[in-house]
Amino acid sequence: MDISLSVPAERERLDDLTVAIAAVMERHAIAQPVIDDVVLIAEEVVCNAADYGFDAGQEREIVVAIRAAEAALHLQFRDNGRPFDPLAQPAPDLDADIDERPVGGLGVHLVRQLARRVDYVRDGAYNVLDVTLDLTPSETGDAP
Amino acid sequence: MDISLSVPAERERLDDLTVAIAAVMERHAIAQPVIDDVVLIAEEVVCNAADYGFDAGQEREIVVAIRAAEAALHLQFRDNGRPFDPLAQPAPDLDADIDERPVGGLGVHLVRQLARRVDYVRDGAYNVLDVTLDLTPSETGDAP
Amino acid sequence: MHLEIQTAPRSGTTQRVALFGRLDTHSYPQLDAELAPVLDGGDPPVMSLVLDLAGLNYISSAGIRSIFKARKALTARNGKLLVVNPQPQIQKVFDVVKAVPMSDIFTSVAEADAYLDMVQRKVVSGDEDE
Amino acid sequence: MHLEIQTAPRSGTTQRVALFGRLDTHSYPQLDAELAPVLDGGDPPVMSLVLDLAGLNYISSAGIRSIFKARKALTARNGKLLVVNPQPQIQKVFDVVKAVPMSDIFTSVAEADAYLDMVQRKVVSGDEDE
Ligand SMILES: Nc1ncnc2c1ncn2[C@@H]1O[C@H](COP(=O)(O)OP(=O)(O)O)[C@@H](O)[C@H]1O
Ligand SMILES: Nc1ncnc2c1ncn2[C@@H]1O[C@H](COP(=O)(O)OP(=O)(O)O)[C@@H](O)[C@H]1O
Repeated sequence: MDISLSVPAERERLDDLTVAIAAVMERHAIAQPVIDDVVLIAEEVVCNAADYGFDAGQEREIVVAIRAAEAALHLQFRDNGRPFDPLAQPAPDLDADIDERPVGGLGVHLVRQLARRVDYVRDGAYNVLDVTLDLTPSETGDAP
Repeated sequence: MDISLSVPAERERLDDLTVAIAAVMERHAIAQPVIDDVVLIAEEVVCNAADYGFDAGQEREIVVAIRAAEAALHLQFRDNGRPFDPLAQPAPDLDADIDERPVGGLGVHLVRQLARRVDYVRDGAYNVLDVTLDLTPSETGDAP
Repeated sequence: MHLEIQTAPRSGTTQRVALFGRLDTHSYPQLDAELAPVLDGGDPPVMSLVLDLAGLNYISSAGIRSIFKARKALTARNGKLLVVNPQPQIQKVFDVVKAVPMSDIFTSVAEADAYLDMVQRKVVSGDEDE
Repeated sequence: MHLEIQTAPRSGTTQRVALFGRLDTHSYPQLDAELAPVLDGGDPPVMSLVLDLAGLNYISSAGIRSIFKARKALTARNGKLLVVNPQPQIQKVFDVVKAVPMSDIFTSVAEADAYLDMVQRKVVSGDEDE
């Protein structure tokens, strides 16, 4: 599996992206819980880029690359939005009284928790977010 | 619908591409015969690029962009293979005695016949093939 | 293909709402709209909202936010939000963001009803803990 | 999920082969391999190959090439390749590339069999046109 998909960074394009990603992962017999995690991560990252990443009128693009290798699934998100390092965000205080907690601010936390590993770099005009997830050994990622 | 997908230009990657394309078109309620045509066109173009387009060892990439607009579906194929203009190929002589005809040479012809329109340009290091297909009016290409 | 919501007839101060499909960035406004009258109150106001998630296949942070908002509206008037039968993906997301206390998650509607009955009896007989 | 091939027991000099799924750039070698012994002959050699395409959903130029090759091998020994029940996508591709003469395409196996019987009778009674 070695495919990359690109859409305008707008909420309306999210489902084209996730439907395509899910279809490819199904073809490679990736387990449903992993597909769910990937779709969730894509939703969080793409919606954040769409909501916060761009000035009005700016050309907005986001690319997701998926690669399976060994027992890992590698996702890379690349967008041309304003510099944003999600790893520099403070984690939400989940141990605070549940009724006092803010209702939002959970997306970045979810991405970090579901992934085995997340790396961020700013590469020229691009935010590049590398997200690695675990695959069980039976998910080869190399369908016939 | 406005998505582009990129894979290494190798036969083994063809199905990832077509499965993803088909899933997106299904989401937009594109009719099955149109999906079949798009998958067929993708197979012909990608296999030709994989088989004839590259020197051994060359980095090989092919990108397919899909956009629906008005009553048309626009496909664009872009590869970094050797310059090849399919529109400059002579059409196969289909009226020759069927038993005398060569068994191959039908891929490019199929692409040209199934499309409403095909345009080719060489853009720097890239072959760019624009293929337009008809959509019936009910296929909006703009799923919710 | 997205979110379907079934709101049961109200039973006393308890309201049951069943969700099917996907609760995500596209569909959460649908849930917010459906829950608005429930959370607004009525006379007497709804005190227990039971969310039946057996048919929900997927939730994202946008969906969590909606449930969280509902929970806050209820706890502000000493009401309760209970969650029934979350599927594995939902449970996992709930766990990661601690969206609902473990003690408010039940594996069946019957179990949630029994719990609410018990709380109700405590209130009526005046021996509630707090 | 790709191509499935069912080769019926041979009946005289007629061989029926049914295809299911997709005949494309990945699966055509499977068909070539399955047809090789049929086209090689046997004693007496197969003279009529009936391809039942009712279950075939998709064909590309690679699949056409395989069928074309089979047709050539048969006509070289005055044999015939008949096609039965092509689905719309298949028929459309056949039409575009003129893969098989219209007169060799039938809408049912029974129709193809009746045609072969008729040809057979002509051959036996010696009044074939050519
Ligand atoms: N791509 C981005 N560009 C700029 N700011 C962002 C981006 N993504 C997230 N943020 C900021 O980080 C905050 C936390 O995001 P998140 O954890 O997804 O929660 P929420 O979207 O609910 O606020 C956002 O409120 C926003 O201020
Ligand atoms: N991308 C390409 N680069 C270079 N040559 C090509 C390319 N695509 C097709 N060709 C040439 O055009 C010919 C016709 O292609 P096609 O119609 O697909 O039939 P076939 O692949 O069966 O030969 C090929 O045999 C090849 O020589």
